[in-house]
Amino acid sequence: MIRFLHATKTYPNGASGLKDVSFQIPKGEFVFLTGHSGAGKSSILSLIYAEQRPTEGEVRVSGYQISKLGPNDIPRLRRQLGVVFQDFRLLEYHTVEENVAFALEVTGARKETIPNRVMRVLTQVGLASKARAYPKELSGGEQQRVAIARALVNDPHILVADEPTGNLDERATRGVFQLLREINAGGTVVVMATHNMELVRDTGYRTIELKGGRVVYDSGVDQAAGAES
Amino acid sequence: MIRFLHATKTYPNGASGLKDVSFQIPKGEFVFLTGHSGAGKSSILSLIYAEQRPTEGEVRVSGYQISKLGPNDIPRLRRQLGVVFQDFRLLEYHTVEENVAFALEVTGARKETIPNRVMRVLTQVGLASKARAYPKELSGGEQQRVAIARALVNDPHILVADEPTGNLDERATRGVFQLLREINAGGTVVVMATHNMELVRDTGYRTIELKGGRVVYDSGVDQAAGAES
Amino acid sequence: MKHRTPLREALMTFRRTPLLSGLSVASIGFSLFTIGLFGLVAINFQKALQDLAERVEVVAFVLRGTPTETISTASQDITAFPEVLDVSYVTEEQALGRARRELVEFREAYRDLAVNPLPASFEIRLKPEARDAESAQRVAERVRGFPFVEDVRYGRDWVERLDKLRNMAAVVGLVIGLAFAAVAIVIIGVTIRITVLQRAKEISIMRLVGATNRYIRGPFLLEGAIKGISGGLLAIAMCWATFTIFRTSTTAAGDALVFFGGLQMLLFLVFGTVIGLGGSVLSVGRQLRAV
Amino acid sequence: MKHRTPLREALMTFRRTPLLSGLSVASIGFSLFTIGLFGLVAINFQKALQDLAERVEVVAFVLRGTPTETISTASQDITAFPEVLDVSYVTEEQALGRARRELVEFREAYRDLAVNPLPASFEIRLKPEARDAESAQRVAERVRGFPFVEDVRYGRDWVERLDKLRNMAAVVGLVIGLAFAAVAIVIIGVTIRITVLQRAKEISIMRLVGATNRYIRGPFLLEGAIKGISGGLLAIAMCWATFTIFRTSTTAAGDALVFFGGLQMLLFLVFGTVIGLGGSVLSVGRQLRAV
Ligand SMILES: Nc1ncnc2c1ncn2[C@@H]1O[C@H](COP(=O)(O)OP(=O)(O)OP(=O)(O)O)[C@@H](O)[C@H]1O
Ligand SMILES: Nc1ncnc2c1ncn2[C@@H]1O[C@H](COP(=O)(O)OP(=O)(O)OP(=O)(O)O)[C@@H](O)[C@H]1O
Ligand SMILES: [Mg+2]
Ligand SMILES: [Mg+2]
Repeated sequence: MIRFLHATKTYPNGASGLKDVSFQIPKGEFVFLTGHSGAGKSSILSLIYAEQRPTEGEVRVSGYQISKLGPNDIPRLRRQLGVVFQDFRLLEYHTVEENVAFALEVTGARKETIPNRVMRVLTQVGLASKARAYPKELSGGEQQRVAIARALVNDPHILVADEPTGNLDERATRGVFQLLREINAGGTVVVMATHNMELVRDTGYRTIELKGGRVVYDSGVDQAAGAES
Repeated sequence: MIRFLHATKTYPNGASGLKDVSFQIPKGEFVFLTGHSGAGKSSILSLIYAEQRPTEGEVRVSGYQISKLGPNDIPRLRRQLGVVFQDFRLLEYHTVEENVAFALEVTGARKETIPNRVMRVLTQVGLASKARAYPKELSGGEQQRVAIARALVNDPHILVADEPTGNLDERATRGVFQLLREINAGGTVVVMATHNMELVRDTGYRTIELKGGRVVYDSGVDQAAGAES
Repeated sequence: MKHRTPLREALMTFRRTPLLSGLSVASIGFSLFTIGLFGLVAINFQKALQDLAERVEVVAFVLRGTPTETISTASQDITAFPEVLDVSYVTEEQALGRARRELVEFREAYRDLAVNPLPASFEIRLKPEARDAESAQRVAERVRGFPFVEDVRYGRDWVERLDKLRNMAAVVGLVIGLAFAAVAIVIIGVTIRITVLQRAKEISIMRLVGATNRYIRGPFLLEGAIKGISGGLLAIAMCWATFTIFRTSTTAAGDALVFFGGLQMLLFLVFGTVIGLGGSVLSVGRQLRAV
Repeated sequence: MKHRTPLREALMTFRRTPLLSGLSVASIGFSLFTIGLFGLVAINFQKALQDLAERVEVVAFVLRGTPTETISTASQDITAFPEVLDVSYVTEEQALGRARRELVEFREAYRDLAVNPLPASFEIRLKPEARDAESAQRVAERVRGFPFVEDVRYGRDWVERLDKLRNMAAVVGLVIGLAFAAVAIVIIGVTIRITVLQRAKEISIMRLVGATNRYIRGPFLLEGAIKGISGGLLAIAMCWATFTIFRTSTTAAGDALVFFGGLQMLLFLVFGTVIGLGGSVLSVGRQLRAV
């Protein structure tokens, strides 16, 4: 589903985001991205949802080559993805339910089904009572859960979650993680960047660790092979 | 230094932030605010730095009564505080060093001393190399550390930190926490909202737990007395 | 939850950001008001010129003693000229009476005359489209051909000056009109661009969630069109107010002033709408490419 | 790291948000351009009226046979009138020569005259400030008092019409000028308000970090003033360009056209600056109260 091949990302201001990163994530996998602050986790995710393009190397996501996406390919790719952004990125002039519904509408879902699906997913993240509120009327953790609900609502093929529990308490963290496991059980690839090492250690899912923009550990492959491929 | 007396906060849209909250924080104390997402932690903090005013009851901070602040009192109060906002609130058109320096300039610090103090605090949070970058060129954790640096730079009497380690890895979390302890050791009151229960358990500082906008536990006082006062 | 349609979404914008929307409409409205003011001045000036042109007249003095039948036949002949609107015959007595009434200075002189020195004349008014120096001269030449016509006058100087004034007014009107229109278009474009910049973040989020450009553009275009048409209405209202105030404050010439006709106002609205729409297409397009 | 001063901060804004700043300046510039265009039309129209007014002249016809000494004394007397600019004496022969030259239609008639029917005359030009119906009449009355003066003419109708035209032009100019100025002020205000709204978040963050209102306001005011003055310069440049294009394209009347003087241009810049500054004061003030 996802394949990085010697991918390098250097930002316009000269800062280095990623250096020669290679890995492969097959269908159905659940992968943690870990590493210190500034290691490159968000950079990897932004290449997957094509906000950034690699400066060198190749990134392939569900058949699309990111560096060669045409203007019409971008929406097509993104509709197969669900993304939880580290900074949430909610539409500030739209209510919670409109924010979630929007992600569903752009996929061309049948209008009649939308309100039900939106309420179901809001209930799953515990925000049914806040459906009519605007993002700035929510607490930090509530905003984060809206972002999670939006990413889940269209049953994506790939779910990309950037630090999705950073503003959540332990109970809410467990709840959200349970949701991710369920959607993964349904066949969705989940890539989750996190600092919550407890979660990483407890679950035993594949972990890719970054340091200074390089992959320094990948529990999914023999380390030597990972460096070579 | 800080005193809440039957403080209630109901937001304009009818949502209830706090209900009849009373507690007192003397000089020099370090206090954790805990509670589920949406419990009211940020609401308490925003009353302290006077972004919000209580709808009922009284809030006193370093001699000022929040509900009766005049237009000139607000900047005066805020210059005694350092605030780490949950959503960072960095000036997006200013560099990292300008963001930090700004908080120092408004206090009327001597111009010659500013660059040194700014670089010192940026070094403390590990961001000296990013001094010339703009906020949107930083990773999530780096932005959070800029927010922390800005709160620390003017040696505040009261430091208010809302989930200051939500986007940080374990090592960075320990580093930031160490900084907060040091500034507390110098006599500054620190009020920190957090979901990191490990930190709360390990350190044994006073903890105020909120639930649905009410104080349900306060390790600093006899619980019955807390409810009464 | 209501379904999202471009129209509902566009209307919601006005409720979500009332101040910004109101300011944009005001800005568009005032820009169009500028054009409207200029337009009012222009059409009133044009009308004044037309009023002047109505006085373009060819006068043919008739030899003393021309028989009445000749006169009436000639009158019919002249009326049949393609340039001529109508012809009236002024007898010698009528001419004298008029001179006594109108030329106060000569009243004394004419009072005691034994013989009427004034000739009879045809006064020939021209059709609106023929009120220029060339046509007047053509008519004058033909009339001069009648054997009983002693002399023909049509104030050549005056007609020629009117011609020049008309050409001049047309050029000035066109140049200044275009300049004002350009100014309005630029200001409106700037306004719409600023409001789109204001929402750059929203647009980029929509793109990140998988919306196609067409899908994002829809509500913006409608919003632009609505702003344009509202601005147009505002401008017409302001023009009307200015016009009314001006007319009542200048009692003398005020009554002669004219306002836009229905078609002109419609054109105005269409212009506003097209600019609102066009501005949105351009500035949203830029934003979509940028993200 | 450089120290933060209001000026540096204001200038940085232009580098940080070049598009938005550029658009604001453009919007201010084009609004002022509107006023400028109107101003150009107004001053040129005024000049045309002045040129016309120069022809206001009182002519006193002198009785045949008045002695030369009387003429020259009278000439000096008349020149001493407060309204009079200068006086020239036209002899009978000069009058006839002029008639032959200028009145082509009468050439035939005057060719074979034995006696010159034309009288000699004083041609009296008035001072610029006295070129109105009232002064002309006053001069005419006084001159009529000389025993050797046969008749006085000053084209009463014509002067009165000029007077009316002047008053009319002044009223129209004032009303329309004020309307245009109002439009420009509103558009500029809107523009500045929009750019402040754009930065509402920055302003609120500054407040939260403990900045006083005065401290926040400084750079915004300077920025507004800089935008205003830049807009003014832009407007003057555009006026000049339009003026030049217009003058070269209308060869006939073009040479007579005038542009603004230095003082007028300075006034224009001051106007732009004041509006830029005023707009910032108002809109930043609102924002500061809102947070
Ligand atoms: N838009 C950008 N422009 C310039 N540099 C950037 C940009 N985004 C990220 N960087 C830099 O690239 C490096 C990696 O950033 P990235 O956001 O991938 O880190 P991260 O692993 O997500 O960190 P965190 O845990 O703090 O979110 C950092 O040093 C950061 O400063
Ligand atoms: N500006 C606002 N307008 C309306 N309701 C608000 C506003 N801010 C907060 N609330 C509501 O008040 C309650 C308390 O919010 P608060 O931000 O204090 O929670 P919190 O404890 O900080 O949560 P978190 O850990 O998620 O940040 C929540 O239910 C929230 O929806
Ligand atoms: Mg990140
Ligand atoms: Mg909070």
